[in-house]
Amino acid sequence: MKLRFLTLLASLMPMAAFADETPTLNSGDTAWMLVATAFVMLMTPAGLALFYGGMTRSKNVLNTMGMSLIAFAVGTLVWVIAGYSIAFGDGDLMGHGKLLLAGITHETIKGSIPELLFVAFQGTFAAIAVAIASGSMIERVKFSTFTIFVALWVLAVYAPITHWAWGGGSTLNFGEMDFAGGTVVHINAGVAGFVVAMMLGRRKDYGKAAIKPFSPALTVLGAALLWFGWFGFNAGSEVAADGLAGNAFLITNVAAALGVIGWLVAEWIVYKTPTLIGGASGAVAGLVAITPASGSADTMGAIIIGLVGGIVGFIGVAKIKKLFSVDDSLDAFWVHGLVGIWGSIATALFIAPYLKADDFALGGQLVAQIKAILLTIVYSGIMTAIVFFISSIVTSGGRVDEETEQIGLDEKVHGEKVINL
Amino acid sequence: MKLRFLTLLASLMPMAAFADETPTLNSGDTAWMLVATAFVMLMTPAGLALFYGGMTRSKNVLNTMGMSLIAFAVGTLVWVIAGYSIAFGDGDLMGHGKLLLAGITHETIKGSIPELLFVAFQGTFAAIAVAIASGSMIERVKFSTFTIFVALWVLAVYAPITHWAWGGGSTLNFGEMDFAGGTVVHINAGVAGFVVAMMLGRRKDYGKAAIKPFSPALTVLGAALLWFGWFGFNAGSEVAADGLAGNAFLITNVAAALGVIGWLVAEWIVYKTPTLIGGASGAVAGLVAITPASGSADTMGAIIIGLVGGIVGFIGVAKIKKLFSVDDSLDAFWVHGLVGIWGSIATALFIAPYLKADDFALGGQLVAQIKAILLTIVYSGIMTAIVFFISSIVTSGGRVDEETEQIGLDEKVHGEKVINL
Amino acid sequence: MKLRFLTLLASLMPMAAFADETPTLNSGDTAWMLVATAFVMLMTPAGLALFYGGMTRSKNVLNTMGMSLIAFAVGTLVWVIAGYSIAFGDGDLMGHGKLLLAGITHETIKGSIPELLFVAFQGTFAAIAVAIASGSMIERVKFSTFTIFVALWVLAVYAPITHWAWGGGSTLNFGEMDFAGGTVVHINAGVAGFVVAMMLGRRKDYGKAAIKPFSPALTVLGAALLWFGWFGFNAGSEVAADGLAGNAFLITNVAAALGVIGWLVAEWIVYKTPTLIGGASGAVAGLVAITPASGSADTMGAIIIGLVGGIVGFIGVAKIKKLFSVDDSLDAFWVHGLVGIWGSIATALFIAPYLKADDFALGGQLVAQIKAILLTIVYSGIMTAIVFFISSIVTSGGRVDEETEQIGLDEKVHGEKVINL
Amino acid sequence: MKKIEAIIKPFKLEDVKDALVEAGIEGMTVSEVKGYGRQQGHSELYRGAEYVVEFIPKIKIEIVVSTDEYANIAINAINKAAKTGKIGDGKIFVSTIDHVIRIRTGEEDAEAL
Amino acid sequence: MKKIEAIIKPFKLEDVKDALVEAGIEGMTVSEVKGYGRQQGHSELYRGAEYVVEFIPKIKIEIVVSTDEYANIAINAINKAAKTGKIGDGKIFVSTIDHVIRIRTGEEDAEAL
Amino acid sequence: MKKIEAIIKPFKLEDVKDALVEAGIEGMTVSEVKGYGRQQGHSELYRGAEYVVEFIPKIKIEIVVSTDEYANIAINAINKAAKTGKIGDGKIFVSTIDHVIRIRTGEEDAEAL
Ligand SMILES: Nc1ncnc2c1ncn2[C@@H]1O[C@H](COP(=O)(O)OP(=O)(O)O)[C@@H](O)[C@H]1O
Ligand SMILES: Nc1ncnc2c1ncn2[C@@H]1O[C@H](COP(=O)(O)OP(=O)(O)O)[C@@H](O)[C@H]1O
Ligand SMILES: Nc1ncnc2c1ncn2[C@@H]1O[C@H](COP(=O)(O)OP(=O)(O)O)[C@@H](O)[C@H]1O
Repeated sequence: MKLRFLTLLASLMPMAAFADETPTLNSGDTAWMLVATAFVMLMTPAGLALFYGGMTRSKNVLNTMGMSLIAFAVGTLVWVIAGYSIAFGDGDLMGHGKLLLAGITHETIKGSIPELLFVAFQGTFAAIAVAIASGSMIERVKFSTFTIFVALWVLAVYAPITHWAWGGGSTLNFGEMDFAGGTVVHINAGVAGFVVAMMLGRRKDYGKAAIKPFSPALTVLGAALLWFGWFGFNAGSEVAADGLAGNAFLITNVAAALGVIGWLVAEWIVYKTPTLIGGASGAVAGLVAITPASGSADTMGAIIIGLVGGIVGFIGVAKIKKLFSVDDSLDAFWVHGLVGIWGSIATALFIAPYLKADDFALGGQLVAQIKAILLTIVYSGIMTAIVFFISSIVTSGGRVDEETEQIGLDEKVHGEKVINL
Repeated sequence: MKLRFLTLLASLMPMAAFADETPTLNSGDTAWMLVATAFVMLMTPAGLALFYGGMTRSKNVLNTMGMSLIAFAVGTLVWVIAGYSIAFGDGDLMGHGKLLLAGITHETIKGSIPELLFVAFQGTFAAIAVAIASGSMIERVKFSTFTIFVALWVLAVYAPITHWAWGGGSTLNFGEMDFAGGTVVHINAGVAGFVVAMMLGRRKDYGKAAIKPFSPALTVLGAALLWFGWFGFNAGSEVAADGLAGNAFLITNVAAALGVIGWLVAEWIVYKTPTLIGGASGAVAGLVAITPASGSADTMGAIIIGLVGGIVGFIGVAKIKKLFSVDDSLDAFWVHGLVGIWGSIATALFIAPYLKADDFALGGQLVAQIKAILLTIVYSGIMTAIVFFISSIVTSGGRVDEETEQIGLDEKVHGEKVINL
Repeated sequence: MKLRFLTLLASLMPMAAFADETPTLNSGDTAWMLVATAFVMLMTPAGLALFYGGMTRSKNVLNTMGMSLIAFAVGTLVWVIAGYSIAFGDGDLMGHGKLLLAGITHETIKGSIPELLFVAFQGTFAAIAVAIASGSMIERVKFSTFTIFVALWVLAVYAPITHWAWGGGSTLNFGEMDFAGGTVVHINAGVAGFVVAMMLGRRKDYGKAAIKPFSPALTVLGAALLWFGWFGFNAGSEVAADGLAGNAFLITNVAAALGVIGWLVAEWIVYKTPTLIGGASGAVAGLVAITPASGSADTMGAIIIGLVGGIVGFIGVAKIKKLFSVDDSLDAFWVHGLVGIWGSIATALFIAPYLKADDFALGGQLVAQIKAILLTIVYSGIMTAIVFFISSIVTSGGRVDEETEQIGLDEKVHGEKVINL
Repeated sequence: MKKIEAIIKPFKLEDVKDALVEAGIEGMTVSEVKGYGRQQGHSELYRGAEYVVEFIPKIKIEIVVSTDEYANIAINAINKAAKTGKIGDGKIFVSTIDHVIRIRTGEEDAEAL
Repeated sequence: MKKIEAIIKPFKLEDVKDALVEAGIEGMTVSEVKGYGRQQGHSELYRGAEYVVEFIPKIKIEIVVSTDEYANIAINAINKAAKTGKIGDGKIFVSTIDHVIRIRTGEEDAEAL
Repeated sequence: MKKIEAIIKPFKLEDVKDALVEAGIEGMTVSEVKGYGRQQGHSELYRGAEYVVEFIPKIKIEIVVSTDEYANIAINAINKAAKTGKIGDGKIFVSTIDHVIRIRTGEEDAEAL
């Protein structure tokens, strides 16, 4: 998010708008943010639902997609009720004062756009964060447990972390650079997924039976929609249609492309088999990596960040994951958490010369990045465990029974089949 | 549509642009409307095609998708030839004077955007309206009959109703609030579908054989694309990138989310089985419900409108529908007509305090809403029957032969199969 | 592309912006171009991947989709490294001076938008061009060969042709009208595909076994996404949110609709069977046809251009193709090359009265169009052959072995299956 | 014991199943197959190319019964329910089964059916 | 030679295959079928409508063995591995095969297995 | 009457069908099956995980003929057309059919074929 972020960079024209005493609406900026919000919305019930659904076994595809859908629905609801207030209300450790968007009308301006639009934009971030985490829990978590979890997690985990990074809190803000949510969204969601995967335990046949993805074609389509939506995510985080948004757009695209290349080349070297799920995952890894840097890197930086992002993602999933016994089913931690950490570090390393503040100090910035990463890991790790524990209690256990797991959640929980030929 | 609609609300800044003697183009508004039009376009050949196609039996999926495609193609053609002239030309009961867009050049401005863009925007509404109605006719209507029907219906049913609501007609405008087409598009299309379903008769095996949807996954993807496109539909109906558009965007999102929740909770209570088709249908129901209110409600209003919309949709489809013997195959009437009526009434009930005119009178407004609903039901009901009758005559009967119905329209009409493994 | 194109038309307001000494950023134009670029991006890894993937046999669908994905990834990389410099750098026969976007910062303006955004926008054109050509090579080309080919082709074929048409070269610019890339993208890609298909040879069972498309439903979805993205392609080529963009948007939509109608009617007359793949192909044909004319035609012109485009596409694929022995597998030449030629000629024939320059001379313009077409055919034909030859050498042959072709590239090359039930 | 294998038109499955159940046959196993025979497949289009689909979707029903009597009952039920009189109605094949076991209980032969 | 056809629950396939291989049976052919029997299908929902899925997914395993002894080994292996004790565990049918040929080599009967 | 069941490689279906038709066999029923045997499945990748696909796609062709002579003709035709000489070419099983009925006409046995 620009507001916080820019203080780290050389002064930029559009800052003027934010500094202005009586902010006025800019129709070009508003036009862009209307679209950017729609783009990010699409990422959850379409992009992620397909990306994840395509990698799930055919007996659980609908349940996996359903988690993205319900994450967006419930996430949106709790966001407007209290999440936005916690994240962007006044206060240091926690915001307040905007419950149910109190006091905001269609004429309230934030920066140069309507604040209600800003509410909607930020709400799509909350929803996708928890939906990303669902990838670690598939094929065994109860639908009811996950639904409760969504509500609690957005309020207790996502909103506070957002408040510290972007919302005005100062004690827990270390001056880290996180333009579009590398720490706030990706590391946070990856850690949350990992913790829940540990608590849930492994799928009965994990590591035993071959787990065949329903359809890599859906995964590719999902990744393409995520890529598309990510332009709203990253370039939209500028909250204006200006030169920095253009920069963010281009480098987002470049990093995604290099993520594809990085993952496929790694696969090709290791297995001689470049897979489509690999290409799709590489795109997402490249995008995760560039997210915090999308307001500050240049093209050359994006090439490196994306390429390494793709390779790190592959190594995480194909090698490091095996050292752990945790069944992080769709690799939310490896693709979002681990790669997110790379992205956050890289943000300090690869700043465009034309965007670097004169007094920029690499050492100090690296410390800030690491502090923010650690805070996120610790806070998200502990609080996620607590809210998932509560969610399980409320629904008498967070895991479906064995028969349901065996036969599939689509049939047993939803009474449906992903495809009837 | 803003122009008509705003007269009911407290005066709003952007009105200035409309009142202005020599309208000038605003690039921000134009940028938004270029996008909004593309969004609404996507709803028909992608969103609705998948939403409906996923619920059709595998032997008829392509035919169902083909109806959305041809609705958009033929609808677009007749719209630029004569539909726009009837809807937005001068005149009281019927517009005229803009056949083939006579007199409109790239420099003609409407409000603050090019009129040619406004033509395109409104054309996408006409096309989706008739495509929605196709959901009632699937698995038995002739492709040729439907093609003729599209042309006639857009001209004889959709365009006049639009003219009365938004196009400048006065005798048949009751001062109803319909920001984005709750009455014009949804009630209208729902009634049209129902009437044609009655005329066509039921599918041979309706109520006998199990009718398994081809793929709920496609239905979810379709619903997500509809949701995405609906931002263009509702926030685009402001025809400007301003605070009211931001308001419309946020509450559209909230109502859709609540529609999902409403439908799933209702299913869970009644059947203990939250389905994906239910979640997808709930999103659409929430969106239908908020459509007329998207220029006037606030967040709290949207929560109620969407939640009740989802529940009403479920009750319509699962309970009330059974009282009728009409085979409204994909429930166009229940999800668009019935929920549309709820939305239209709710529009008068839930107006944001900051948008309510000082002299707003609930009683009078409710009467206006009901008058508009009744006019739409009666006019659409009768004229749809007439144009469908004509379409059937022209194509020697509107229904495919028994063998085609049994074997499937995909194979017999199109010579194709939805999936070749 | 507007800059070149407009010199042929009556003077238009927005030119001012381009003529201006110190260009300033317009937030409305920038908002539109951020979106237009995202739209065109979506066309390759989603639109084309599905459009082509749906028509491929089930054993090769992922490989086909993978070619679109890698085309976008590698195309994007070489574009920012050197392609943009060749296409839009200074110079007559070839541009130079912008390797790795040297000298461009977030504050550099092109027209009224950030140049970095312009780089991204144009890069999506390069990527889709080479992805279109992949349609001629499917089910037999090596993935590695194609990857090398993408890089070489973008640099040696696409970038120079773009430079002559839009980038500032003068010797090889004949004053042709090509607003959005009818010659630059479509004829170019169609010819390239044809040449590679000739060099590769036919698939072993081409003309022998029935080649069943995996899923026409995916093809329809792909076409809908292409249609959606094409608004960015055509109306985005105005590089501004103004009246001409509105005009381009509307006529793009109309031509696509008429393409659907043209192809389906032709199929219906010849085979009595309107297919979904036909409808989807017709949409693409209509869009290809209007591309060069999208900055200059009016609605009536678009109706004719689109309708004839659909019919020409059908005749090309169903009749003329049979006269050749070349296995242009997914008809890249017939749908993009042949229809592109029709579109280029039609651009001179159907200019809106309100856009025609006073001194417009049809004869001279037709000669210019034909010269540009011929230059593209000859240059693309020869250079494509050279770069494909090099790509084959580098990868020890451009074609997979017989067993791989028989069993399918998905399993043998990627180790994956399009669908696991 | 006898095994009856019937190849029928797909849309007749419901009718045949109902007829069998009515006739007292309460177990069967069905699968999707493709048939080649006198019945001509329809032709499909793929852009310009027309091709004939030679293999036509059919359903195979397998029923194992304990006695010849039951076999006749099953055959009659299928015969009646599956018949349309048009080419492609399908065939019934009868063969001998030596032994049957019900996995759940270990029951054998007639008792297992 | 004997042919053993077993109808089993899909999720038991891996176990049954392992049991067979362990018992020395090294060739088999499986297919997806749908079964109708005592086991009640679950009911599915489609918007308002509820319908019972009468045909339940099953797996059919076919094994041809050269001797009655091998047949018994196979039957025992299947019986043990496929049993859950709940309705719908499936059935095993044994019949006689007159002749076997291995296409690759032209070997016949016992040698072909 | 004899029933010939052949398990073949999928891409050989067209050739085998042509060979059978040429040899005068005009009816057959085919289905998709998966085979387990000596032929090793390829390995597939799923992100980091590699797994071997043990069940390999095969096609099963079933042909019922009236005489042993026809059976031999069919077997020869299949043998020739399906052979690649590589592991996994498949097997042919021959068994006895007691009775055949053509549903359309009620014709029986040899006449029904
Ligand atoms: N000799 C045969 N062996 C196995 N199946 C056969 C044989 N002949 C026909 N069939 C099956 O029966 C189906 C119907 O046969 P067909 O000749 O088309 O019509 P009819 O049953 O009316 O004579 C075929 O599609 C095929 O599945
Ligand atoms: N008479 C039969 N002929 C062929 N298949 C049968 C027969 N009876 C049962 N089956 C198959 O066996 C499966 C299991 O039978 P079912 O009666 O449900 O349970 P159980 O095997 O426990 O008795 C059925 O789904 C069906 O596929
Ligand atoms: N004993 C058996 N019973 C049933 N099917 C078998 C048997 N052995 C092999 N098959 C089938 O034949 C196919 C080919 O067998 P395999 O051992 O792989 O090679 P080959 O036929 O060359 O000996 C297998 O995939 C399986 O479908």
